[in-house]
Amino acid sequence: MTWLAIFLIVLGLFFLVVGSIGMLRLPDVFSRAHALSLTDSLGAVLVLAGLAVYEGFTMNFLRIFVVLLLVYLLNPVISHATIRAAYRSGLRPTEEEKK
Amino acid sequence: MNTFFFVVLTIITVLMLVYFYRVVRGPSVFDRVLGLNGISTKAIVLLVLIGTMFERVDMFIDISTGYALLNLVGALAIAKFLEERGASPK
Amino acid sequence: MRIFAAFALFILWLILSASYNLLHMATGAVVASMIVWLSPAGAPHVRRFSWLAALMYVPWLISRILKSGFHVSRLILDPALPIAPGFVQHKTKLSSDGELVVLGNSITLTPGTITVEVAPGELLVHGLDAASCEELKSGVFDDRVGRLFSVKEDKK
Amino acid sequence: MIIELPLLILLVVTAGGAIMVKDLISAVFILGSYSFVLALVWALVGAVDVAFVEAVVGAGLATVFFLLTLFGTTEKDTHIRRPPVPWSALLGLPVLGLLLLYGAGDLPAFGDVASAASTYISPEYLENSVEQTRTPNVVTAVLMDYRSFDTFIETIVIFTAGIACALILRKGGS
Repeated sequence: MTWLAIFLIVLGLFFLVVGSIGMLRLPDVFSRAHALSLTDSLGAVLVLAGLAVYEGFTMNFLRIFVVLLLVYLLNPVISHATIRAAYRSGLRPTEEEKK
Repeated sequence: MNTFFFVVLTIITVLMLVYFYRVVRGPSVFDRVLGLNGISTKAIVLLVLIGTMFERVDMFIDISTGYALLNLVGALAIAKFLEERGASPK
Repeated sequence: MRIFAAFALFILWLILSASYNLLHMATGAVVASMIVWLSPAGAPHVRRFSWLAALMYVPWLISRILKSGFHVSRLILDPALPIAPGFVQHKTKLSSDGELVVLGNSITLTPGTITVEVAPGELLVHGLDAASCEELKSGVFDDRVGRLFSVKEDKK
Repeated sequence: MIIELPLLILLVVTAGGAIMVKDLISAVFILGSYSFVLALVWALVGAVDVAFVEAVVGAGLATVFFLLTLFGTTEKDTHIRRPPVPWSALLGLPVLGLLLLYGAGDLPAFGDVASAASTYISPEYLENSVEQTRTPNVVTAVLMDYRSFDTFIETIVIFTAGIACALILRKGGS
């Protein structure tokens, strides 16, 4: 059980690191939102799942699961709202936008 | 196991620094908002992690849930304002 | 349906509250029924909801997210950064609010695609590269979400 | 404590960034991230209720209010024109900091059993609070019973601030 938890957390950390690298490398707001989506929907959720598995199948497992579900349901709404605001206020993806 | 958790905590904190760089340097306002969202997601994860380290998850879960919900409200409010306002006042 | 909603809220209360004596549980029951009583009746946007399809949908979505997650990771870690971001106009036959919410959320959750604008029957999606949008264009998402709310399959 | 070190470094970096940055909008967002880190530090030292308030007020409400204020002002003052730092401040502030650090050396360590607070007051609260106040949570008992007037007046202050915000932000004003 502990090894499964460690595996999940390390996998989540991999996605968190990749998401951060993407945040630095990608050229514009719209692409960076993809990096954030990678961080949210895979990195954070996998780390939370690992912690839940580490807790074992007790009440705490369910509690962490509720937080996981919240992250899963709410973060797409947040990134959609941000990107829509960016789109509506006239921002467009440009290749030559400076890093 | 606690050492492992400590290593994970340190790594996530360093990653927060990356997002912080995006908040400081982001060319547009929306880059800053994205960076702030990344930091808040990591804060939620870190809270649960700290709770697991202290073996008091039930206490920290409440803050974590509150964080997640408030983060939604705050981010939606910011997005609405920026949408009404238009592009960044530069 | 409303009794079911109240029961679900009560279960959530039980999970989140740490104590199980009579006073706290009674408070939870009262609060849950108050919330259901005060909120407007029903969810008019959801015509029918199939639990079996939902049970099938979640693992499918997770596998999809993992697959495109590795794809996007490869794109980001590639030294040449071979991305080709662009907007895709996505026509869909789903039109009710509930379906659009699930579809838009699933698209945003999948790394590589983000919903930008939503209108009934039409979504504006930003994709990181062509391969990410491939899946969306084939219409698998629409079929799955449509099955979730038991929309009769129209012929394409 | 080594476990808090990464978060404390991040805290100092964010706090410094919020002061140093020129653009006011980024200052607001940096302050928001500072609040997140500060709440994590509070949670790490065990003050869960303070962490909760910091999360609600600092990271959620304050960011939105700051943004509202910023959008209510003209665009001209989004850039700060800061005068050069006077020499007296450059000399005086490090001396003050050293004095404070010297004074902090006399404080009891975190969780010290022999310190004055844990010899006299804490056992009294911990042992008798249930009989005296009938409240299961000790922190709640201290806040709501032993220091109830303090809490009451704090509530008045917060209520007044809320009314002021509602008056300022109402539609059709100005």
